[in-house]
Amino acid sequence: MTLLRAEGLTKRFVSRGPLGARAEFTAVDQVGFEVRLGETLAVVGESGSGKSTTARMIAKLMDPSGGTLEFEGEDVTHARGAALARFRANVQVVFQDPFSSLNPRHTVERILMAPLVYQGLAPKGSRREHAKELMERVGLNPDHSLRYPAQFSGGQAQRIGIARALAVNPKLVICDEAVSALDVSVQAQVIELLRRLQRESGFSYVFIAHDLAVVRQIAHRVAVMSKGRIVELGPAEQVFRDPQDEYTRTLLAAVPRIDPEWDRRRRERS
Amino acid sequence: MMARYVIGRLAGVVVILFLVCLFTFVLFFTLQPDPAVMICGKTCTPERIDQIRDVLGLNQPFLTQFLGFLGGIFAGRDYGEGANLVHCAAPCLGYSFQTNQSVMDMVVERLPVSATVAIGAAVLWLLVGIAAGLLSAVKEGTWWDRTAMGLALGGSSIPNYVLALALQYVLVVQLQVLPFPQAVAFSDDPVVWFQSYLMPWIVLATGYACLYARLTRANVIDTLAENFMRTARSKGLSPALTMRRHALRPALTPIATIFGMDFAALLGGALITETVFGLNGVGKMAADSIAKNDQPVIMAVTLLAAFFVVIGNVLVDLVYTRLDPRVRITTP
Amino acid sequence: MSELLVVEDLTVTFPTTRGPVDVVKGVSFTVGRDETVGIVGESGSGKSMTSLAIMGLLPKGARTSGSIRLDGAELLGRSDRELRKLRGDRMSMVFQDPLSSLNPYYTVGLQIEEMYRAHRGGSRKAARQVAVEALGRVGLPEPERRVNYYPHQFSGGQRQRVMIAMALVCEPALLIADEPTTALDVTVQAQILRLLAALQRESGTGLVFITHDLAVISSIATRVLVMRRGEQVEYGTAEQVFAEPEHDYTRMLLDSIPRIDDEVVL
Amino acid sequence: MTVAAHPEQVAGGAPATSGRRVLRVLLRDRGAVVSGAYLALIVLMAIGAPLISAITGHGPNDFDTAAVNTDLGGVPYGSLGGISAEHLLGVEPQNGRDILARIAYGARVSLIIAVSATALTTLLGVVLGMLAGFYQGWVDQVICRVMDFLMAFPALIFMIAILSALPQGNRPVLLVVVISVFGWPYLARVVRGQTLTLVNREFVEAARASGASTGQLVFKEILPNLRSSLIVMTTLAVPGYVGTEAGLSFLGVGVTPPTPSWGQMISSSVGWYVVDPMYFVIPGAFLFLTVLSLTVLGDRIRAAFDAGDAS
Amino acid sequence: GGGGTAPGPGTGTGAAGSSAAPATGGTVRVLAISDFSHLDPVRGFDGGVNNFYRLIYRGLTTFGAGPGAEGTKIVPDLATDTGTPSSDAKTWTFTLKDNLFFEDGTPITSEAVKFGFSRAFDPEAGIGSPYGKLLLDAPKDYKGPYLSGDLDTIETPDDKTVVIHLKKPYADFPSALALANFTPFPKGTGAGAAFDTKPIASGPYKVASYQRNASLKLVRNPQWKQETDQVRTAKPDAFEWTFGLDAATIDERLLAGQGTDADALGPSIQAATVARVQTPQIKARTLSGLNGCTTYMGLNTTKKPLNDVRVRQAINYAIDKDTIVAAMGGSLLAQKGTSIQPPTVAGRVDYDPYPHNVEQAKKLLAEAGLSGGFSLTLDGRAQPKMAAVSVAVQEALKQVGIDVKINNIDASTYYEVIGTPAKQSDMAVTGWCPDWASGATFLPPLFDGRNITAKGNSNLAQLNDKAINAKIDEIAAMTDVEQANAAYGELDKQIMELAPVVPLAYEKLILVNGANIAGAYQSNSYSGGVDLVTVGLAKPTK
Ligand SMILES: Nc1ncnc2c1ncn2[C@@H]1O[C@H](COP(=O)(O)OP(=O)(O)OP(=O)(O)O)[C@@H](O)[C@H]1O
Ligand SMILES: Nc1ncnc2c1ncn2[C@@H]1O[C@H](COP(=O)(O)OP(=O)(O)OP(=O)(O)O)[C@@H](O)[C@H]1O
Ligand SMILES: [Mg+2]
Ligand SMILES: [Mg+2]
Ligand code: NI
Repeated sequence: MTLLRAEGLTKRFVSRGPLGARAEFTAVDQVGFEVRLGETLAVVGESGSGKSTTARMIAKLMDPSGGTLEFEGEDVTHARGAALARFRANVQVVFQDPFSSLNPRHTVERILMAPLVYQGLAPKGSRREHAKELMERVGLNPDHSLRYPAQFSGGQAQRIGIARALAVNPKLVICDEAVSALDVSVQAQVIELLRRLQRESGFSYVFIAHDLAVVRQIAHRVAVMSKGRIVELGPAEQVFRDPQDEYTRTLLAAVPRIDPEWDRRRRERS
Repeated sequence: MMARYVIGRLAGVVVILFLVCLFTFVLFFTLQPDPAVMICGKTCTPERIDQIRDVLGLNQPFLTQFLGFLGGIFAGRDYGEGANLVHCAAPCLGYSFQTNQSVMDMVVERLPVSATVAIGAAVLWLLVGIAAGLLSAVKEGTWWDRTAMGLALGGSSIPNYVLALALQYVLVVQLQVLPFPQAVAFSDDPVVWFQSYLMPWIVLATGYACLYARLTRANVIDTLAENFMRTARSKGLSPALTMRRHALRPALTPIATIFGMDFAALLGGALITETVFGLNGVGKMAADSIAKNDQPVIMAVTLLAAFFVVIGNVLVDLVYTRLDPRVRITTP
Repeated sequence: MSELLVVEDLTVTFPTTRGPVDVVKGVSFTVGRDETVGIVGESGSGKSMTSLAIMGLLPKGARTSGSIRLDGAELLGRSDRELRKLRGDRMSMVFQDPLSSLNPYYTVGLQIEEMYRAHRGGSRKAARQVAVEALGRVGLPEPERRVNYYPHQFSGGQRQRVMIAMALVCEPALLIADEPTTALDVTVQAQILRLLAALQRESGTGLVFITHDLAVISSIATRVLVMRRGEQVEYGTAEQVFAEPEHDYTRMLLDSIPRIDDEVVL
Repeated sequence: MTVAAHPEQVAGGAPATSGRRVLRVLLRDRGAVVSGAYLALIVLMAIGAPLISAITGHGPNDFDTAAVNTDLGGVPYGSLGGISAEHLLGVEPQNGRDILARIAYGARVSLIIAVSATALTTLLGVVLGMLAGFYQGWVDQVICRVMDFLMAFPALIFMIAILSALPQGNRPVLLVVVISVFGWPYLARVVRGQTLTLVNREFVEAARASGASTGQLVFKEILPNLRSSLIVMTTLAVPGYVGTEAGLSFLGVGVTPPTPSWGQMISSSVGWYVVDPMYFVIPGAFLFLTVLSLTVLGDRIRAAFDAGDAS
Repeated sequence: GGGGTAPGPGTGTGAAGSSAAPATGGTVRVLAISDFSHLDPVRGFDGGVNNFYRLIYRGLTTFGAGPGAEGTKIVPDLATDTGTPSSDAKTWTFTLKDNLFFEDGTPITSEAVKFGFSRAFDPEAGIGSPYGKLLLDAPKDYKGPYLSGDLDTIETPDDKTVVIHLKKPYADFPSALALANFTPFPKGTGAGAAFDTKPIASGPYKVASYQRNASLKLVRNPQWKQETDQVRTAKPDAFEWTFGLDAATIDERLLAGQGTDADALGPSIQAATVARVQTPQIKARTLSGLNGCTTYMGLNTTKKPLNDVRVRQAINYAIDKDTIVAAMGGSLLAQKGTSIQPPTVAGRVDYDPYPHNVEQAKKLLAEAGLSGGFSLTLDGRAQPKMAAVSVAVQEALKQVGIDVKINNIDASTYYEVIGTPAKQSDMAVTGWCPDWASGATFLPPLFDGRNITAKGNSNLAQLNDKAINAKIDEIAAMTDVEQANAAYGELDKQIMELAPVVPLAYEKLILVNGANIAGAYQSNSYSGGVDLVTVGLAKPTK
């Protein structure tokens, strides 16, 4: 079943040159895809190719310059009021810049509870416990629930963002570089968490990432973006095994690998 | 888009000024604190009051008076009849009930004084306020910070009037480092001119400087905690540049807002300071006209002050979009 | 290989309501000229704090002990004034969170220029030219136009590249890069790594490279420092650390690397 | 559902609820305690004014011509403005009214007016300013034009005109209302400006994605970030409004004499600054200390909340 | 001719400042709070401006120059004597002196007198003293020379003779003529507001420069001849006013007396400054005396229970005048009020009908059946001194169980409110100054029941007592001014028996003059201000 469908999404930015010259820039150009219930759609691609912009549009944080957006079969392109609230309850976002997306004046506890409070969920009493539980889930020390964002490391802040998105049992989580600042072991934990939630509660993900290895692990389908367009979209296996587009192929070729010789030696030692 | 925005705002200014006129007129018309009685003084008879009202045009219906006033501004108007007829050219604000002077002339004569007071004080309070606030923020928690901020609080608790008199007593009477302020033009004697305006500047600037110092401090402290300040320091910029460019700019946005409002309001006259120091500015004119119920002058002062404040606000909004690139102009 | 940077027994302490907490505990390592030292480790293990300590930019209230020597001169305990001359010129840093680390009130052009001019002087125009070139070098399309953009007009990866361009503009002797390529796709990442390598070759820049991407480390670092909970758990040449890790944590880390070639079961 | 052991091992028990924790922090802070005590004292003084009068035997309006020298324009006898065992804080020149009694009674009027006017302007200024900055578009237009309109009036002139037209009624309430109506746009414009900057911040977007309603975005996400300016502007508004009340009272539209208020005391003292400086110093000091205490306490409360887990 | 009786207690204490006689030359400076209302004498009308008018204008008669009663005496000015009345005092004939010229060289003729007098009828200009229109006979719809032409009821048989016809007999006409309303001007001049900025002088000085609300400079008028003038000595070469100064600042400058402030005069100092003038050096240059006005509280006799004479008397007894004096700045700035007329008025009888007596007041209230107390509203002016007086009244009446509510009114609308019977409350505090020192301009305006008007009313008590009205008419008909003045003294007593007002205080002035000022004394005709026509500098610098 299709959870979310985007069609012809376009975003143009207007900027001004030094002489007041008006310049238009199409950041996202006629992008269309769908996300099915319980699946992970990974979006990979060039830096600056419009991934975050697309994510913002499908999260309804930015109005598209063109195109339509459907959620659970309902057109939400111009949703307002109750329809928008319903959409928000089901779609959560993890932002690319961890610190900027956390209110510097709120404690972690408050940040984590914000979605619950805003959506009027859960009784007040259990919220604090809930916050601590969320922190534990993403590998943070729950004793730090009264700290402010500035007192955390980059990776910790990113995990706060993830925990926040998971606070309300959404149907769709849009993860914009959600695990990029995590070391591999924590990353593995978080990815495992996401996958378990998908298995158990049927979460869907739009997973934007650069780390193709991670994408490989988590994605059902992969969309490859370049210069504002989707150049390739298909099942993960197929895209990784048999890339059709030139850009995809370049991308896959550029993935850095650890010297296999070192790997082998280590394996032997242990 | 910018041009359209500005034009739209200016149209708004006209509407607001019109409303201010109307409201003021209605207020004084309905309140009926009869200026004729004031002029008539003692041994006054009802006939004489009536006669004075007639001369001043107060016996006419509201609309006639209001339209006459508006007409005067845009097209000029005639007063009196026969040999007494005078034409008041546009923009005509009428004649003072008390002194018969053309209100426009009065305003034109006094505005430079108020502007001098306002500009001098503004320079002073911006320099002192922002510098003190910045220094306090950088030295947060030190004795300097505590002393400066304590002084700033104290300074804003002292009424201007007290400060003015005390300053005059100390500097002029006791220490004799300054003369009593005199009405001297800059071209006549720059030194005396400066000495005469120094105290008004200081008095007027004190309250604002205190507010600005505290605001600057609070905002700079907030900004210093931002990550981009760390970046600025990592670049090895001079502390002056780091502070001026990176810390002050975000802190200045609220200050720019209130500065626009404060300064514009001051052009409409600093009532108390001008009175204490005998400066013949718009503020003193306002005080006198209120005390004497001189309606044409009150109208003029109101309009003048309104004009500056509204224009000031437009400028503030324009500056704002410049100060923070993330803020986009919203067209009306 | 003469030593550019020597860090000895570095400890960083934060006061908290529950008493002081050491977030970096006795870390030691050296960086030679045109050498790359990779720092990897757990999230929150003190990597960023270590680099901030070197730059002398720790948050207010943090205390340090140990020794940090750049070109043989002790940095700890030096006045901000003296450090200022070194920062940006002799040592530069790429910060982890680019959006909040760039001043939203100014164009990126100005932010690069001012750094260049603070150390090299020259006219605004010349500095502008340098900025455009720097942006071009890190692979930003249309640098002439983008130089007038404000930070919020860039994508995450582009901002990261702006940060790198800025750090490199004075060709520092020591570059500390705190997760500089996390938001970059692999092709751009490769371009940046090549750029850094070239710089190292040309001006002998010493590089401290913090990342989670062990593959990247393995390809560029000569020595690797592994951190966990503020402690240094392993320090050695890349080959040694990757091929013969001493510590369980390092092994665990290496074992959990996701591999693109692995079979995945979803 | 626990994923992993805590990567960090910063020890410590469970944190207390923030309210109690803040209180504990405050109680350990000397500045906060002293300020709090002073404010409590003032409030007690205001409430217990009749008691003070009863104890000292001087009502706020009792003339004591024996305490002043009417041959010298009414200067109080004795040094320091007539401070004596009889009149603990001295007497007013001319009529010899007891300053202590007037300070105590004056605290009622001044504090009620200044504090409630501050509260009301802050409320109006913050709510309307944030809405304007947040919505932009026509909401902004409407609010901004109303602000322009209100600010365009030379406030004092119009307060006089309006107050003299209004029925006598309950003066303090009228004063508060009129002062606030003319006062809020000043704050609102600052708030609006800062809100304009903050709406575009990413954390606001994040909150929006979390499903925050407009009100929640505005008041829960943006408002805390305006705190610094707000604290400064509101604490400094208090002495400002004490002054405004005094000015209006002097122009005959404020509280009617003989009701004492600090502002009136200060403004009637100005002429006496050389002959009887204590007449100004005493009410001035009370006002200054009140504002200082409010500021210090405000600062410390904020610091205590901010301290979070670390200090 | 008119004249005055002995000065009351505390009147002008003689010359102060330098004991030397004023020398010729120099500039006398005057520090002033506000500008003159008008330079045109038919427009302006108040103590301060009249004193100044005498420097630039001359009339047929004027007040004498000297301290005490000398200053209220009527003496000839342009005329050779104080006029010759017809037997019914309805027609007055004056002869002009020789050698009189306006500043532009035009001779001052009977035509100029007629023209100047007729200007009072101009609807726009004639807003000053009302005496021209009240006294001079004129056609009913006469609207001044600019609109209606010559005023033919004033005869000018030749250049030197003026015959003036009055509406009704008026024995005190020479006194009225001393007011600036009756200033001659060259025929045809002064239309519009011309004289308000550049008047034509007939006195010893003329206007050299005038900046509204800022400064006014007078220099000698060469056309004025000392030998034609017995009153003005005109010693200084120039006068210079600085307007718009703050009262406290003026006090400070006068006390400091730095630089040119040594040549300065100023208004009365404030109560707060009084204690500082007690040093011998400053005291030596201080003048203190009455300003010739009475501060009183009107009791609205149309309101209950003030319509009961016993209540009004009780209030008179209850008020503690000492506290009133204290409120007005102490004994140096005010004196207890007893009778309605102040001590400077000719024919006034010094008596105290209602000495402070709380018991007596309570007794009277009990008789009126009001021992249980009641409340009254007092209209008070929102101005520090007046507010203090209101509070003092409130405190005093509290002692006898009267609860006074103060209705604080903005100074700019105060007179409108209390002068409108429909808006007036139970009581109001205000003051009255006579136009010249006689009961004629004091008691009738305040107590003639037929003068009560719906607007601009000055009979605050709204007293309309047949006996008093009759008495007023009787005195007005007297042709002997001294006899009339004495009769006003008795009328004062008669009115106070009805207690329609409470005389609170007689206001005093304390003038601190610059150290170089010589020949200064307070003029009882000009509200106790320093007589400008005789003052000068001891050592003129230039
Ligand atoms: N102001 C502070 N007060 C208290 N603790 C802090 C503060 N800032 C950082 N920390 C703690 O210091 C530890 C080290 O942080 P640091 O930023 O160096 O981690 P990191 O290794 O860079 O992690 P990441 O890879 O997630 O960026 C973290 O546990 C963090 O919570
Ligand atoms: N506010 C803006 N004004 C102008 N251009 C913008 C704005 N925001 C984004 N862009 C441009 O849109 C393009 C797409 O940006 P976007 O953030 O979507 O890229 P991305 O795919 O997320 O890249 P990355 O992987 O580097 O984060 C970029 O070239 C960027 O410069
Ligand atoms: Mg992105
Ligand atoms: Mg880090
Ligand atoms: Ni008078």
